[in-house]
Amino acid sequence: MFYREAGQFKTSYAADQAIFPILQDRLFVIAVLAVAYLVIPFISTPYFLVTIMIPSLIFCIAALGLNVLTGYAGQLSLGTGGFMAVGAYATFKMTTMFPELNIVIVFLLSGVFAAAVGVLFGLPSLRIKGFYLAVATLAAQFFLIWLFNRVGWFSNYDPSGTISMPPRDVFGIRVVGSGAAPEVRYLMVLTLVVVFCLLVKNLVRSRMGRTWMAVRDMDIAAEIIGIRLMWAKLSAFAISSYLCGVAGGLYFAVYLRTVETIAFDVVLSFVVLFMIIVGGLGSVLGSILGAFFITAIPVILTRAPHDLGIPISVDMAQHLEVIIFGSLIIFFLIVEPHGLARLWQIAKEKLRRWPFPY
Amino acid sequence: MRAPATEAANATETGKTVLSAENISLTFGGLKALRDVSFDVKKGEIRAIIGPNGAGKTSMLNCINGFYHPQEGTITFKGVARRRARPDRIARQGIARTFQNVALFKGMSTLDNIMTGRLTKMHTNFLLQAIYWGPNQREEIAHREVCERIIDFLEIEHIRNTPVGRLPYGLQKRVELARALAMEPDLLLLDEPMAGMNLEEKQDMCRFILDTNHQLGTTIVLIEHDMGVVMDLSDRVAVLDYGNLIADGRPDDVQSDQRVIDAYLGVSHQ
Amino acid sequence: MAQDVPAVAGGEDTFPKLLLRNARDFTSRPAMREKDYGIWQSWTWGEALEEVRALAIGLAELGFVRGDKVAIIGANRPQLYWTFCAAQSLGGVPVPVYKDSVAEEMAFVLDHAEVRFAVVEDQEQVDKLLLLSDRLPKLEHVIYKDERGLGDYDHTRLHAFASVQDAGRSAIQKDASAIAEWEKELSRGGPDDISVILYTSGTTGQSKGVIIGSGRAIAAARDTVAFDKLNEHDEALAYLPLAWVGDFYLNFAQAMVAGFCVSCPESEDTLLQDLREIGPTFYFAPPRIFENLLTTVSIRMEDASAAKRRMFHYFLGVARRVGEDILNGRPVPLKDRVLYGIGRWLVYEPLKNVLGFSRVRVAYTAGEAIGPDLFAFYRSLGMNLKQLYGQTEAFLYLTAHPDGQIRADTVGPPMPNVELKIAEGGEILFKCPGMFVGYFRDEGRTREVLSEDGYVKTGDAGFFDSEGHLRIVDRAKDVGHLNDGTLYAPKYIENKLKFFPNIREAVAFGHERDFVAVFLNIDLNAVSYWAERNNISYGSYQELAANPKVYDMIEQHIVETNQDLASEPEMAGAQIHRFLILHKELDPDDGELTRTQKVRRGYIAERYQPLIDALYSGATSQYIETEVTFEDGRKGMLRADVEIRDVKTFPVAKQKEAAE
Amino acid sequence: MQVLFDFLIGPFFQIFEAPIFFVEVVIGGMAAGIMYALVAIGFAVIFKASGIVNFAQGAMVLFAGLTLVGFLQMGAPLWLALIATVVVMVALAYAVERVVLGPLVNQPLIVLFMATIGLSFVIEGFGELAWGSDVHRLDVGLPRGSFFVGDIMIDRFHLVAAGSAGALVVAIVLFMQYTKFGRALRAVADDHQAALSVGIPLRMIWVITWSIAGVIALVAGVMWGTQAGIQFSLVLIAFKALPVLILGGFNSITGAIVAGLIIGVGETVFEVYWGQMMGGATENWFAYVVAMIFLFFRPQGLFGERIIERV
Repeated sequence: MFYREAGQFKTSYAADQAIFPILQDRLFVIAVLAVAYLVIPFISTPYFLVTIMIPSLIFCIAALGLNVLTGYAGQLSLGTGGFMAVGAYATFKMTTMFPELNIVIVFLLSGVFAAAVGVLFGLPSLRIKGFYLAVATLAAQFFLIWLFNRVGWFSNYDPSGTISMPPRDVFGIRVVGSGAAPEVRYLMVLTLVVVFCLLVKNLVRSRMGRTWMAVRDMDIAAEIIGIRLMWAKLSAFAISSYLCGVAGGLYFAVYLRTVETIAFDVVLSFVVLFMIIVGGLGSVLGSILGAFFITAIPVILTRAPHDLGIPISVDMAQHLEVIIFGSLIIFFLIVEPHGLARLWQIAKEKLRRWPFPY
Repeated sequence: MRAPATEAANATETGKTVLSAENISLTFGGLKALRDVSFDVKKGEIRAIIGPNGAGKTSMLNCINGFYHPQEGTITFKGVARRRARPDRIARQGIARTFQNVALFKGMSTLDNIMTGRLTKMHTNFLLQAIYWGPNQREEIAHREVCERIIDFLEIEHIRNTPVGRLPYGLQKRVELARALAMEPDLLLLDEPMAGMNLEEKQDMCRFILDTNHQLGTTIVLIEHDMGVVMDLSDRVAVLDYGNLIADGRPDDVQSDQRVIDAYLGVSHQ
Repeated sequence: MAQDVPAVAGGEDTFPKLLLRNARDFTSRPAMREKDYGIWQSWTWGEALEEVRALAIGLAELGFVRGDKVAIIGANRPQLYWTFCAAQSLGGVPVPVYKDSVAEEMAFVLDHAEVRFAVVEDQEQVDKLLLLSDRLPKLEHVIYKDERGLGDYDHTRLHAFASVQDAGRSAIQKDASAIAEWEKELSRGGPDDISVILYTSGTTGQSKGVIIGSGRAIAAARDTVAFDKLNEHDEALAYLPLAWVGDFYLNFAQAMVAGFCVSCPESEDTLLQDLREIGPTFYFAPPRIFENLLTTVSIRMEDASAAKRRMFHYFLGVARRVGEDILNGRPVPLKDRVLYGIGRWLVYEPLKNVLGFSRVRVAYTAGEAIGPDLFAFYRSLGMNLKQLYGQTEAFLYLTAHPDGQIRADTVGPPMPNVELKIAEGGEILFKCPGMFVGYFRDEGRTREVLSEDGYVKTGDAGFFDSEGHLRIVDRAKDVGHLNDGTLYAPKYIENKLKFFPNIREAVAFGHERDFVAVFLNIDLNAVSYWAERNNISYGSYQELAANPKVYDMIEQHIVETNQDLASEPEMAGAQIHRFLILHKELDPDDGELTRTQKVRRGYIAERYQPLIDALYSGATSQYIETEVTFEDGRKGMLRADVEIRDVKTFPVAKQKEAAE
Repeated sequence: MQVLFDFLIGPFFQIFEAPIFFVEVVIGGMAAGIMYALVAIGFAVIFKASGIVNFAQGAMVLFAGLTLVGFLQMGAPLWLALIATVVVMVALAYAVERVVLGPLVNQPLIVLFMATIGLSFVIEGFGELAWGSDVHRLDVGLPRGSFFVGDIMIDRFHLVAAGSAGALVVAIVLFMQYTKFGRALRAVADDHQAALSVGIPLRMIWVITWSIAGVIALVAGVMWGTQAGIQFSLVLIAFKALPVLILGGFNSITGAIVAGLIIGVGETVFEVYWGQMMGGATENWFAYVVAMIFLFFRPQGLFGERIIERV
């Protein structure tokens, strides 16, 4: 009912292939960004920023990464946690080795290490598919965690294997470490998310994205149109792990600030997997929605009871949380396998056709 | 005023050989799918392979585009002999194909499916793709234009943005052909392009195959059960039976060939 | 709008000259668009000039000379529009032909117009022409736009549009003076050139080639462009048949004068989609199309959720109640204003958007009478829909609604510079700027239509109402008189009746009788729906038609009609005194209707003689046997006692109250 | 140089120096392997019948264990608790079929796999919700302590574990061979039409398979519980069953056992002789890495059928 598409015709392929071909959508996105940048940092409490916004945004990047691999290229991975860990430890090592290096650059570089590792553990995907591959990626998960846990060098020989983020400034502003204002951290992460969303969106609507989707939908057909499966799959692993790596770095440096390897165990892999299932496989929007949804749920579940004044023990809440998590996954797989993103799509179509049903 | 098909045929008979398969033998475990089959395809002709079910027609195509690697015999394409080449290599050399049961990318729209046919011809690196604007966009648009020509050629404008999964079978086949054409192949393999189509759809498909051959000058090898179609379309017909090549020549000659008749009667009960 | 001053005041007297002007004044503004290869391919006026020039010079290369006729056959395509202009620029005459006309017809037109060239859209047309080639000795060159499937045709007399243009371009390449040459040739053109010959499929006999002079055509176009304040920022969608005066007028003449952009849809099946994408600001459609749109709207709404449906109909109700008034700036209670505001946001704007009417500034309908409800529906949505009345011989516009004085039941006052007068017997005569020069190679019939004082006979009967709006009554030849001499126009009455959804067909009688009486057919869908809601059970059309409740309802309608007629002094005398509902639906299979669903008054009159007698004998019912043909072709006898009713009539209103 | 020696040669010296110890290590590994096998068999059964990789098997082990403990804590005698637990597991199987498998029936297997991931969360959360999440001791009176064969010390419990695993396999094999259901199951494994022709509705078959898997889970639960106590870590330990399956090939029960043993022994030996040098706890990943490398060369596993792709 908000759409006025009459007269919005395309006279060039460039316009026709735009990310948001419809004027109203462009306006909406601009509005959202405006709110994210100009309103949220100033009206919301530090608690809200730190417990919801920052982690959600960080997970956006991780989900984006996994979605590239699983949603677009169709390669199921349970190694996300491991790849995020690579990013985290890379960040830690780099910033402790070269304190002068701009932290943003550090984040971006740490992704590169993750990408390399990702490609290594992606090799099996050349021979195996689906569930088998999932198990192979578990190898990455468990091996990497073990590695960082056991090899002191990674944690600068901290007895407990814990790493914590030293403070770093960008242009004289404290962005990470003790004394970094939540607003600043939020804005930095937000910017990274916006950038990566754009980049990934561009990738998936270009040759690379089509290559991945072709492999996902039918690898045999992909081969006969000249796609090199190896190249396609490994590129997906590389880019996916890169994003997970960056996310891992942020997860450690901006969100937790002090982590033990356990923070990156297999549960994290599942959480991210859930994000893209609930959010929507093969959809950038889905990654974002899923990330916020899954991050928000625990917070809400833990707060809701006492906000509603229902007496409920903490671990009771935890169990409920776990159950609701699982149920959501099943629910979405059954009801809307394409997740929140699809629901959004449907709603949008309804508005476009309004007042008609079809 | 339309040039009679025979003329076109004569014109192409003289064309030089694009692909030749010599003494191809293919076996799965014990089962012999192809027994010492030899045949060639000349430039610009429409070449039909016919034969009863399980005669090894599809296996032949699979050998040509590299799914199967015949134990014996060599396939020479554009003068280059090859053994054990991967399908994607062969695709890049200029052989495209469609499948008996459509092999489209179900998750993508018609347009994207056709665009995948251009993948091997796109070259911007992934960084440029991530940035999109600039070289990548120019490339995207250039190839989109090619695909739009093909869409127009096969008259599928109205389904341009429909996910192929939702299309009726007949149209899916057409989209698959479109994807193959997008590869601008020198040799096009069609595996039963008209299977499961109604009469009208068949006529359309015939028209498209002929137009492809006449206007784009694409060399075509096709497997088809509908005899009428084969006889109208093809310049030369090869007949397989139980993995053996039992006849090869102009449609009318083949039609009257005793062994062919036997072969068909022989399997009529199947 | 400063920009359109030149458009109105410029001195150009041929279309090619206008093209030059547009290319100069609106160089980079869009002139034409076509949905092709998935996007709207566009040409600016500058590019359009280049295309036309290349084509013209190419044609000249083929030996096209002043006075040559070129047939233009096909759907709305930029290339074909350019052909008009290219031909005119060489002093040639474009002759558009209906693309779906049968070979016979086409042969006649092409032969009669002595065309040497034909520019056609695609293989289909080429094949048609090749078929006729031996009957068209004068036809030398056939140029086709769409090369598909024509690859291996013999090209001695066949040319691809592109190749002709290329010839032209290379000629320019060879020697640039070619352009100057062409412009010189172009400038030789003047107001007395024939700008187009439009063949009208006359209701009787062979079709006539209406000659439109270029000076007059442009003069007429200028008036209307000024009248509706059209300018180069407007958008129009070209989907009407090329050969129809309307298309040439709206999408060529007016576009040339005003410099607005004309867009060509991808194909007939994508028309609605394309309409929606373009969202024209200037739109013309015959009532039929508006009717179909409304039907699809209601059908699609049927599948909506109950709540949504209620909302939808509620707000349409609001619009029907106050929409017109609000748009015409009449006082409306605040509550309604607010409601209308909400409705605009919830229903009207979205609806217009889905239909593609969001941006419409001026919309016209013409051709046949439009139902008041239908008309009101679009008006009340806030769409500036108007009616016009015109003719090929007049180069379209004779009358039209000025903004602000819109009435469903009139076609508006005469356009500026148009002289109208009503001959005794009610026939409308006109003199106007765009008036035709004559019928091509047909002196005889030209003389027929011209009155001795130089007016053109329209063949339509009508009258001016108290506000000076013209009302079309009927074809002049059908207009009759009651015995007391009052004017009686069957079609006029029938239309009024047919605007009631419940009435499918009406056949009025009264010529040389004492009063008007009518046969009716009820609309089975509408009435059966009504019957359900009023739980009336029935087995067949015949049963339903004979139902007294139905009679009551229909009687109501007729009473309303009489009221309406009474308010029009000229018509008041011809109110309906008696009516009956026929026991069967009028049916082409029984020869009662033409295949195009027009009633055959004469045949019906003799077939139902007894009923007519009964109508005038004062009987209240009449037994009749009718032979009918069933779908499967079997014949059968239908017997019925048909009820006949008298209807209340009204005294002639002195002067009519404000238009509502 | 020294490093190379330590890695490539050193350990073997150690082995030859203390063969007894080595044997004990191997036996310990076998014991662990049998445990993995117990879980793996659960996977295998379901996979055989429906092609579904039931990720929730681990959670079912935990759940079964918790339920048993729960009943015991309620003071139910062992036999009753066991029966009750079996009943619960069957009920669970039924519920799963109704709620999860039924609606997802024609979905690609990978979707079902993900669904079972969700399922494992639900089951696990539910179990802990019902029975509490702290570690439960489980003692169903299985023999503890150890005895010597020659110089080799053997843990009685390990024998029991081995015995029950063997028994389980035999039971399943018999079931498959000699019962109508069993035949149906095998039929399903081949193709669903065949299954229907046997005259048993597909959904019924699924319920049964899942029930069997439930029972297996119970046994596994008892074993693990007795050894390590019932706790969340069971779910993670169940992860180990995945590489085992891959090694063994999904639909082969013998494969599961053999692979279980290989992995068990492999990781224990590796940990004891090599792991120390690498900081220990190598058993966390050994199994997966082995599986991964193995998959690379033989995607269909030790005993699985070759995967042929039709065009």
